[in-house]
Amino acid sequence: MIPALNLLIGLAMGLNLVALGSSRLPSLIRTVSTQGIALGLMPILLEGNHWDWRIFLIAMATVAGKGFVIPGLLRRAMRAANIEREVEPFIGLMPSLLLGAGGTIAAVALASALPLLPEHAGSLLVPGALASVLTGFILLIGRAKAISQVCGYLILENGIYLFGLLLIKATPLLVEAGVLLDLTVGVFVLGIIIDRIQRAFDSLDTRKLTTLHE
Amino acid sequence: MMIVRIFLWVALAPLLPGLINKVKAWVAGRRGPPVLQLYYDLIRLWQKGVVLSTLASPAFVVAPAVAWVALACAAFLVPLGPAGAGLSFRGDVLLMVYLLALARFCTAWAAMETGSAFGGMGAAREVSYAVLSEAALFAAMLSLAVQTGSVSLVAMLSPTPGAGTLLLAAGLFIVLLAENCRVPFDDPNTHLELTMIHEAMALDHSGPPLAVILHGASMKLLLFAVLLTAAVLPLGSLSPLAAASALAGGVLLVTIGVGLAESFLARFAFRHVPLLLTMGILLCLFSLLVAWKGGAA
Amino acid sequence: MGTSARSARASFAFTLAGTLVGLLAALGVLLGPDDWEWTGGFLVGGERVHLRLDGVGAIFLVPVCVIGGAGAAYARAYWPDSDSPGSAARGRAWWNALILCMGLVLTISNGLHFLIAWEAFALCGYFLITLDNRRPEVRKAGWLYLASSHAGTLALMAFFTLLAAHAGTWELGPVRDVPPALFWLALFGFGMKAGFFPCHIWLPSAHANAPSHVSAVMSGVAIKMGVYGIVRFGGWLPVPAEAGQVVIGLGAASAVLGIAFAMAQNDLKRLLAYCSVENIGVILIGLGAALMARTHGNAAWGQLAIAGALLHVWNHALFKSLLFFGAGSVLHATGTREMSRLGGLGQTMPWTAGFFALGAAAVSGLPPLNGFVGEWLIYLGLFDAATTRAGFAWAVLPAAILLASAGALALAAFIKAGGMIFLGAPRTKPAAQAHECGAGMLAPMGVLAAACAVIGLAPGLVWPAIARAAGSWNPAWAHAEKSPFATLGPAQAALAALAAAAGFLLWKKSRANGLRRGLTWDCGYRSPAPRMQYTSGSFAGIVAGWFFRAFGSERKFRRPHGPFPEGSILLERIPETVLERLVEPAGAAITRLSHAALSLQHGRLQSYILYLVVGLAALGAFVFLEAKP
Amino acid sequence: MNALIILPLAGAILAALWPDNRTRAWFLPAVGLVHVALCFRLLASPPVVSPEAWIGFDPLAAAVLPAVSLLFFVCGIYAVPYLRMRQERPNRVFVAALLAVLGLLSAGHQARHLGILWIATEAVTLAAVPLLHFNNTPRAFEATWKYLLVGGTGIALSLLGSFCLGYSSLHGGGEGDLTFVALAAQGAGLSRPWVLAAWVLLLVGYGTKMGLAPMHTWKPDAYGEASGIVGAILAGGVTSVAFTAILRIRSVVASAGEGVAADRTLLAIGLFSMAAAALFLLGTRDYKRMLAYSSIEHMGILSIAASLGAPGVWAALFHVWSNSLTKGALFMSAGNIRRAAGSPSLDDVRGMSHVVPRSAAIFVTGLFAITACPPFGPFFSELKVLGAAIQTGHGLTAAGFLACLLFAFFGLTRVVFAVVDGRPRPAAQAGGKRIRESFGLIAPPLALLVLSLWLGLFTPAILQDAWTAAVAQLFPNP
Repeated sequence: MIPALNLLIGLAMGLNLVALGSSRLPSLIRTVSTQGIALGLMPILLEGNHWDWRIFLIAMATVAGKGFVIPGLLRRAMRAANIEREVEPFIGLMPSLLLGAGGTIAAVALASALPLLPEHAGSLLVPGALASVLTGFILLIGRAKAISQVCGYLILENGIYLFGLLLIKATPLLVEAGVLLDLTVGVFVLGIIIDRIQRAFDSLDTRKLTTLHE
Repeated sequence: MMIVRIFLWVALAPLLPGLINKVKAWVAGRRGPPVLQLYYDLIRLWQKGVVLSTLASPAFVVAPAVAWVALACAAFLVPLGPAGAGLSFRGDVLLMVYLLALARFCTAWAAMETGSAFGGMGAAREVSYAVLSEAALFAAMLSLAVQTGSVSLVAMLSPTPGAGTLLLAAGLFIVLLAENCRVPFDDPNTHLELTMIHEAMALDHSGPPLAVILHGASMKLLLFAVLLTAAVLPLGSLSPLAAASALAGGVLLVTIGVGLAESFLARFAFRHVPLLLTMGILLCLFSLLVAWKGGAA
Repeated sequence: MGTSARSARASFAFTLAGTLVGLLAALGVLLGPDDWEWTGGFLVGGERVHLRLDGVGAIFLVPVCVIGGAGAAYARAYWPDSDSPGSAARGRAWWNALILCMGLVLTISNGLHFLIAWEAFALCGYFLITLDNRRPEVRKAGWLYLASSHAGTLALMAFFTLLAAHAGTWELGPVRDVPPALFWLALFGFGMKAGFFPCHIWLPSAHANAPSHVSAVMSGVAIKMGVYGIVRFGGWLPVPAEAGQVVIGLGAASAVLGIAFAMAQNDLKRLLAYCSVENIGVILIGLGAALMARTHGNAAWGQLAIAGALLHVWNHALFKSLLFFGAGSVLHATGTREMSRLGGLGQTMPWTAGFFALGAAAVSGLPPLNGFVGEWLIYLGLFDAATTRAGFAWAVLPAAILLASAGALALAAFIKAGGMIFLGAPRTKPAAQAHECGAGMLAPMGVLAAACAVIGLAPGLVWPAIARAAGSWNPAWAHAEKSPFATLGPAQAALAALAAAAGFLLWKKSRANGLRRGLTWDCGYRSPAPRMQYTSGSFAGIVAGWFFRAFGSERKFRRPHGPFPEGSILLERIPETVLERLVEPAGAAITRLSHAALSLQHGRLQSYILYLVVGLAALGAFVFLEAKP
Repeated sequence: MNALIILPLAGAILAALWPDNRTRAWFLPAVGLVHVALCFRLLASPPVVSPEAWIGFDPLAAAVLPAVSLLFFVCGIYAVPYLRMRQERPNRVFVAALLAVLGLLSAGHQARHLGILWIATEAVTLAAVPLLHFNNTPRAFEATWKYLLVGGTGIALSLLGSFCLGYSSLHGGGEGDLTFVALAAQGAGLSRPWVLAAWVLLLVGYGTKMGLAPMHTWKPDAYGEASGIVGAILAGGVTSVAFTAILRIRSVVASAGEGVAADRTLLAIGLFSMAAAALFLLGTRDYKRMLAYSSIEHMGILSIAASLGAPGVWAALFHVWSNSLTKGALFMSAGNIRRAAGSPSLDDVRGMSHVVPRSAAIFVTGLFAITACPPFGPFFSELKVLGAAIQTGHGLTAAGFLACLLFAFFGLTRVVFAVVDGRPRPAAQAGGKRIRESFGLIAPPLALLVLSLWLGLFTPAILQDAWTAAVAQLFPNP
């Protein structure tokens, strides 16, 4: 089932570029949630023939969390702060696209330097993971709106999840632990919303979050 | 013996300024004041009353006395050829040099007492130039010590003349002129105040204290003359009589030399004074180096 | 008030008792044959407590106790609770702590505990200097002191750690198999405290701005702790071959430059502080000669040199504290330290003037006082070294000559100080209204002055102690040669007697001839005004001119010109050259760097994450480059 | 399974359910006391930990955890009067979160399994959020936001690193047993590229929590806005978890034969952190952010020490103790001063020794303690670090170390004396509240200083043995 898996990973990598290129928050969030669902399905594909409820559980949890819950929260936050677009990012859309593309190529190159187990040989897992991590960083560094940064963090985390799939058979616990990261994201978003409701912290523009400095 | 020595120093000292003035007058073709003029002055001053500045404290009168004692003791340490020194011990040379410093301290302190501008000026010049002349003096003493391998004046002042002797003589002569405020450093009988060093400090003194100061100055001159002579002439190798006469002759020579210098040289501008003194230091230093290297053989 | 008075009395009694005990212990060691030793039954910081007082330590302990007691007495009148509530009590506490810590520094013989006592002593000094921390200049001076002292302490941390690593134990004592280069580390670490040139940057401002009794103990005793360290480890460690020459060189430089700077000061206490730099230089010259002698077969002249250095430690402690007490009284009476605003205090404060004059004569190294005796020993060592004509001894020739001119400069500086402050006519109103300070301040000065005179007139008394110390510094010199003062002592006494007699007689004679009071004649000015007097600036003018380049003096001069000249100005400022030309620019550069660094902490989250990524990339590159081979 | 973890978590739940706002604060000292008692009992009689246990009070935990627990206990005592002063704020979440942090810290210190370690650290990060947010000001929110995002990124990277380490063990034929014992046992079997990748990622990840430059950026904001006790526990507890994590991982990497590279990286990042912290300290004008930079400096010291082999690690464990105790005192006294002055900035605070004399005195003493002035703990531990550097022939490292210490000293003294000395501003009293320096606010920091003093002068043998045992655990074959 490696080809099928690689298909999904390829899709995820494509979605990275879409995320980098999208200027409107709703599309960004949609991209992220799609990527989440794609990732969620992977463990099942990876297992395919013999059935393991734990793997299934992880998959479901991931699909639910990454695909629906968090995007939902993000949408709420967006509506609450009634913002639609990413305004003047620190790294423009075109540069970030190019960076992302370059990063993806570099990831493929770098991955070849790391030895793989026979059963993972030929899978795009490592390059995909690295590419997503890179994309996440680009978004985290390049975007001004808190929500887009959260999306960036989600993609970063998806990359790590992809990597985790290498270990899913051997040490499921570690991979399960990854779910905690979603919790972090949840805290971000709740934090934003709660604070948004508590005070008029408008536009979720992190450029306003620079009172603490030397 | 002791008495004779003291008599020599105290009684003969005032002769030197007189001689110098005679030489100057002779060169200038005048008759000039009698050789004993300073004696007359001293006697007259000793009987005069004292005018004391309202700002001055008793220290103003006491300081000259202390200075005189310091100079007398310094002279006491200097060996007179065959007669040796009144008191001689290891390191007495240092005591002698610092006794001169003590005298300087007292004169300068007294000069500051009256708060007169000239007092301050004279004191400032005296203590500042002393920095250079003391360095020169020490270099000279070091070279004598190195040359003779001893640190007590009696031994140091009977050197066997070496290559450095002439340099040493020249250096010491400059120091002598500077320390005794002779031309070209100062003009002892000018009264254009701005040019004075020693006189400026004595300006406000009168009566016995002034007499003591003048006598002390003459004693200092004699001291340096003896020092210079003994440092140059190999007195140790002569018979006592010859040595004594050689010493006397040397002192006379030095005195005449000073007189000639005063008649043929003009006073330097003050900014040139350090130059000349530095030259003195260098001369003494060279003699020191010669002694250091040459003696090694 | 009552309670504070009682506590003041109690603290004073405590101080006196402590210093007395210390003094007796020190004298006991110095006059007896063997050292005092005590080993505690418990560990501190994993090391057994071990105190030892040998000759060297005892020599330094004596001034600690003497000045400690005298200063405490002086402070009772100078810094009383009534004038400065709060800070007076704090001052007493820190004072006692300081004395105690210095005592410990001198007795502890374990590297770890030495570091502890050393730093504690340094901090006590800081809190004493900043007693009056409401004045910004005091805070500035205090911080400079603290910073330099900590730089020294860190060097000492390295030194003692290395020492312990090589010797295999923290216990201190003579060691043979350690690299001689360690000595340089010790020289720097202790030098920062000793304040020889150019490690003196903190010294002038700290000693000038501290309360005068603190200045006295800092200048008279505290900096000697640095000297102690150098002497101690110069004695215990195998020193490099050229150590002697280097130390002599440092000493000569400090002596001449220190006193030249002193000459140029207008602030009395700054003048005294710079003069301390000179005296440290004098001590180092002696020490350097001794080191040289020891590295070349324990020549006998080395003993004279080290003896002179140690004696000068005592002398400088005595007369410098005396002078600082005098300065304190002047400050107390007139409220200013600027000599150009003083003058004529001799009439209103005769006792202070007298004591100051004596101190001035002593610090100028004039016979028959103690200053001369110490320098005489050092000179004797240098001259003896010169007479050997040994090749390595060349360094003593310039040293002796520079020492001589430093002495002459000291004389000039103190004629200036004494003359400007106590002689002539008062230059300002406060100076005219000055009043003699009370017995509470005069008594300590009297004690110190007496000590100066005694050491000067009867140096034979102190020789055994000094010789004992020299012997314990270098066992090869333990068998003390007979006192070199045999003739000098009586000669000095005779000189004093003669001078007194002559002075008395001349005074009598002048009285007999008739003593008239009149205006200062001054070549016939009818009404000499105070403003006509020579000023401190013009007095120092000649010397300042010679050192103009070395000082990097700043000068502003507008000549009067034209038929109707308007005001002309001559301003001259002598900077603390090393500090303002070298250290402060470097500090400014580092500050700029730090502001550049802080501008990276600008609060933009995106960049923070960028730093993180950069860090990740850098570490990754580093690791894979490291790991490839 | 493990009382040290269960007890505080249970306490947290109980506190969360506790109805009364005033008495709830007492949970902190109470739980803290029991926790300390348990810790020291275990320290006195170390339990046997089976090698395959995932959580256990092993020598390394024994060497560090008691310090954290002690610090927490004292902070708990301080928290009572502190929270009484802050009656206006409901402290339900605060107290519960604080107790949870203690429990999770205990878990993190005792974690012998890569995954457990990561989970505990992550959970601590999350549990600390309400603590930072307690003051509920915009500044507090901003600080929290930065803490979360930077810290979260670091945490994510450390998970990635854990994956890499796990994969390297799989690649070396491991069965996916991720206890440190098993990983170390695999030794050279671990695949080198993966181990190195894992080392870098884990170092950066846990280094972010430790606050090593350049991952330190969240620290000044968080410490600057958090209240004194939170700062103390973050600086004394959370950082030490991250540090022990790095120590455990380093021993695995070393057993894989990459010890040299690991030590080099630790040394490099440590020196860099010290230098950066010294530069920041020279310029900062905020005495609470100053504490953050000082903490960065000390993390640098720790990682330098960790790179110096067995003696260095011993010194590092010593320094963990002295640093966290002393820092605690500094944070609390700084908190008192902050409240009295009404501003953390040098521009409008001075002469505090006349306003809050006791706190100012403690602040100054703490300053000298933390800058390695004898006879406090840090002096002895840093002397040990220096000794280790010299012993292992790292002369240049020693020199750089001392230089950084010197400049840090300049910066710290500059700030502290500007705060303490001088004439107090009238404005300062106006801005700040008139606080009574009650026993409850003074005794805890004082106690910490005394502890630091005692730690330095009379380092108890039991602790020294604990550190030695921990070193033996980390360097099985010297």
